[in-house]
Amino acid sequence: MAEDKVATMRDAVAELVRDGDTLAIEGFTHLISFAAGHEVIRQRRRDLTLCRLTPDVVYDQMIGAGVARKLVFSWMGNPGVGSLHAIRRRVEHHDPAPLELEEYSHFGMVGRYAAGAANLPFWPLRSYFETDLPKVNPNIRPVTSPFGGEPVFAVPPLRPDVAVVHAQRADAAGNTQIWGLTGCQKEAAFAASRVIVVVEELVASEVVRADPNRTLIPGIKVDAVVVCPRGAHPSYAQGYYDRDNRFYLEWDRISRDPEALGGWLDEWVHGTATHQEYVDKLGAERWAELTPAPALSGSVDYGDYR
Amino acid sequence: MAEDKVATMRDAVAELVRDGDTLAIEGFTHLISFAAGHEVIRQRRRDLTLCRLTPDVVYDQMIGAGVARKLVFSWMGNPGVGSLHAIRRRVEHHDPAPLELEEYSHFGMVGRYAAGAANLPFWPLRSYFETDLPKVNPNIRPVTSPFGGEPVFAVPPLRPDVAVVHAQRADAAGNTQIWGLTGCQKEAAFAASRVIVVVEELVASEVVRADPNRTLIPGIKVDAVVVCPRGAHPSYAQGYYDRDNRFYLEWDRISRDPEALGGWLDEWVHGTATHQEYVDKLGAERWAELTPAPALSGSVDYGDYR
Amino acid sequence: MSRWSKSEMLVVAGARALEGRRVCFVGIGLPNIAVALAQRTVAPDIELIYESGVYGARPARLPLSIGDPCLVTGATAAMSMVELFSHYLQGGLVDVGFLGAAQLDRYGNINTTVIGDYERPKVRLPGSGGACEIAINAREVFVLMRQSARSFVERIDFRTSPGNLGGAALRAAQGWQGLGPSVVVTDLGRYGFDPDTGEMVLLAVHPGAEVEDAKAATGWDLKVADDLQVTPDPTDTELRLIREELDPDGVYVKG
Amino acid sequence: MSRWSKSEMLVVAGARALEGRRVCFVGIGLPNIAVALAQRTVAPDIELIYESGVYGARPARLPLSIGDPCLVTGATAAMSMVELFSHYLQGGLVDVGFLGAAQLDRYGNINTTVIGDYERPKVRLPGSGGACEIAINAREVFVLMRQSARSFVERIDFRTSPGNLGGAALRAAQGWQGLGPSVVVTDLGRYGFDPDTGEMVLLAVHPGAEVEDAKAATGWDLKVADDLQVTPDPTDTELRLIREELDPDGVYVKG
Repeated sequence: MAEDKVATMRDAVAELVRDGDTLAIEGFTHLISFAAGHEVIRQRRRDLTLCRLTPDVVYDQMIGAGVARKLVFSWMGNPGVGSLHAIRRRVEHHDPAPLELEEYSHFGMVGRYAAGAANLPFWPLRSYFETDLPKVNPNIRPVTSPFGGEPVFAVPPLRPDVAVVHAQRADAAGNTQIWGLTGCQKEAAFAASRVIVVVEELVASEVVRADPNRTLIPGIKVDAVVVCPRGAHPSYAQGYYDRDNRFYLEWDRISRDPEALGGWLDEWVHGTATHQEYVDKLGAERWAELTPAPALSGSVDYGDYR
Repeated sequence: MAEDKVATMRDAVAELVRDGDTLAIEGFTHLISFAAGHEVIRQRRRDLTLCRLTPDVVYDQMIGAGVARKLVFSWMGNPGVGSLHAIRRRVEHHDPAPLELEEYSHFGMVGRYAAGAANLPFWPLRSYFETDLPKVNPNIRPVTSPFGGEPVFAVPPLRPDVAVVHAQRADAAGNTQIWGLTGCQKEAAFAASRVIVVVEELVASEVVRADPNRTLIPGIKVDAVVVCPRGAHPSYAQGYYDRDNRFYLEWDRISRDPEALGGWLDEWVHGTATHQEYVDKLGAERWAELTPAPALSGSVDYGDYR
Repeated sequence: MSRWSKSEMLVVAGARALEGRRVCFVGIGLPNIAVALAQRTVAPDIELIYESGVYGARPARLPLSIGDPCLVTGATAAMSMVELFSHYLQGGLVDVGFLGAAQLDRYGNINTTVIGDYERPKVRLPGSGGACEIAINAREVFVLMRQSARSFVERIDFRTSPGNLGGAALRAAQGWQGLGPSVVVTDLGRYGFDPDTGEMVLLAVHPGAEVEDAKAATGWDLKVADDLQVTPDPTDTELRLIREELDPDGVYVKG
Repeated sequence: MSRWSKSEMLVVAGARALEGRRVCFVGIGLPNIAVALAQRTVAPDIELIYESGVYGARPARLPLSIGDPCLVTGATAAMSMVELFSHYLQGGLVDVGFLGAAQLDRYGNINTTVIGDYERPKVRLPGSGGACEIAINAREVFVLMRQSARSFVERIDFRTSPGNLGGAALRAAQGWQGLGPSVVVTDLGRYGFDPDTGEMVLLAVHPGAEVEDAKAATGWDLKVADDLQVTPDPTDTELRLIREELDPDGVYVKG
């Protein structure tokens, strides 16, 4: 029998995320585990190094709540809306404290996770030529091809202590499937020492095994499976619910004002014991608006070979 | 309207495969385009450099037929059976002529295609340490990490003139989907200058678009789509037909004897004008034996977002 | 149709520049609506690629971000970001990379990182995202932005994405597959680059704008083409598509 | 059950060695049937990984090759070979790599490339396949092979896959995650490696074989453990599984 790794979000974060950790909650617009971010805030973790290609609203919330001392990233903004004001206050005005930044391009961050996943000492890429990025980040270095001497750039592996991946489904052993945008979640999970998978649905092992090409992360890399439907809100889960753009717009107003931000955290994070309370608080009408009509992939035949 | 790239195998090979080309017919046990190999033999191409991780029966046939001057590979055998005798005769006895070999490990070959696909001057990997492979292949070279100086090995990009990929299905524009073992077909196709996709089924564009995560190769990389059901025999197509192990066993006997090999080529390749004739010649009973029962993947929901 | 806004003109001119292009890498913001318009007018066969991991998107609504679920449903391919950046972009399949800029210099070098000093910036901008590698690896780069003396500057504060570096010959000497910026479209006009010097040249002013407006909104001594054109007015079809289909709420083109 | 063949004993001893192991990288040939037997006996939870691109295979029949379709149907994951080799093997997830060998030396260094000279070989063998990287990156390496003075040799003709190099300390000095060969199972006995010298040591002889048989089938002066064991006989269950379920036609275990 495969190990049962199902845990509550509270227990998973309590056990696996520690003060001072390097934490990656990944997902490019899609499948961002806000629920895990909120639990990290609830448990008042401190001195985290947060990694993410696109520190968006979830990291603005976490950094606004004071969990982090450093941010490793490649694009910092509220996508389609504007700025992340809690982060900007710390960077521009050291308010309430400075925030250390380590900055790459997207491909650089992707390459860092890929090098971590592949246990390579560096990842080569054709980027950064003639830019100022290597000047401000000593982790972006030239490397020369042993075939003809052509120069490219290299980034070092990124090996988070913990990676959190939200997914449509997994089995109890942590075998995880995602469809739609898969971002760099696979690389982040393989690169990490500990992995929390958060799912819309817990499914039988047979459901995963019926379509092995759809598996993104094998259970052997996973430490905890948290069943948390709608745990990606206001981000989205392809086929389950839409991105809540209204929230992204509202966040712009909230995060401009430290007091409003504190009030929001008190009400929506500290004021809810679990993500289910947060979901209920949003209300059935909001969820109805966010639910798409079906668009099925169709089935393929793997063949039964005996 | 997307371009229609559907062509006959005869036309695709005539137009896209040229004497002296570097040709990769890829597929790890699964989806090996024997039909394309046979057409290359029929059209009597010469001086090819053949690339493949596992030169198996199809390359033994092609090399036995005299189309190649060089082989780039990582494991040479008749999988589960034994040796490739036509190739061995050329290597061990220069009979009827020497065959140039360029040899890697599997990960080295995979890395070469990956570097070609990614337009990188080299691919780093933790292999080859303390082995004799770098001594006999100057294309396996050490490279030093710019982060701490750790040594790893590197292989150069492999950019075939032509890659042939057999797939379960594609649309007329060449957007191609595969399930089951995907080997290094994606990397080989992206690395190649010209790509021939050979399919079990031509499907409407909507079928591909209903499951975008299943797409392996986009039409923009594809020059010709050849509709050739059962074109992978005696290799297999997951969900369509099984590997014909009887043939692999028979090949051992055939390829041990140059005359038997010549006779087989006369009968089954030169003696058939198209792959359909070859399929018919095998007979309905053989095909019935090779047909698996269904095992469906199930469908997932992408959601209709308007 | 009613008279158009400067932003509408910017989007229309951006869309028209895509005529004949095959694969376009779509950035966040204005490029998003410009390519949607191009797909419905001058470039019906254009394949849209997004750094989020989508190739051949056919969005049923105007995507609100480059990671919108409507980009995936019905797309040709969805893939990991490592595959998108390595096989598609670095692999050389992208004809046009569409970028925005906070600051642009005369050679098309782009800053989207900071205004002011890097360590203690006056304004912390989003950073590169995929722009740095798009600028190096896409065959051509189109820049779409609102123009002012604060955005068209003599000296950018940070080089996030290389344009023509310090002149035309320099990029060629690097041996990159990307040929560099070829088109800049602003709310005032359309620009190309001098093949000899690599410097930006005003090719066309939009209706209602004058050369002097463009010069006033440029922080260096702007070169103007001898045969300066006036951009043809937005057509009724273009305006109807923007207003009724693509941006009925005026999110993109209010300005 | 009837008396067993030497090949049956080899498979049984190979299977037993997998007890307590979690993730096993399965090579072509004999390892294939040994892991299938282990999965049904001492290691029911073992996850099988194949270089063809499968993790967590649950084959419904004995696969005839490492790329058999029965390995994919019902598996946990099917993936590209680049992912398998980089994330799973090089990434450090493989506990045991199961290899065969044409020639093996006293330090467990493996030749599967050529017999004779590389440029003009007497016998051209298959080459590395994934063996070279398995030997370097799998935590442990098990070797399964038929033993003779031609296969257990003083000096291998080509080093395809590193064992303990020239001694135990040398591999550790390389800093590889792979600890090297730990088990060699042949048709005559089971071997381990001396932790100080890195040299192979006969730990157990199979029933019916004598130490002298093993020494005669070894091209160097073979070390024998002080507490030499005799491998327990194959059980009825093991033999029934091999004969009735796994290899009814005797393809693997005829010898």
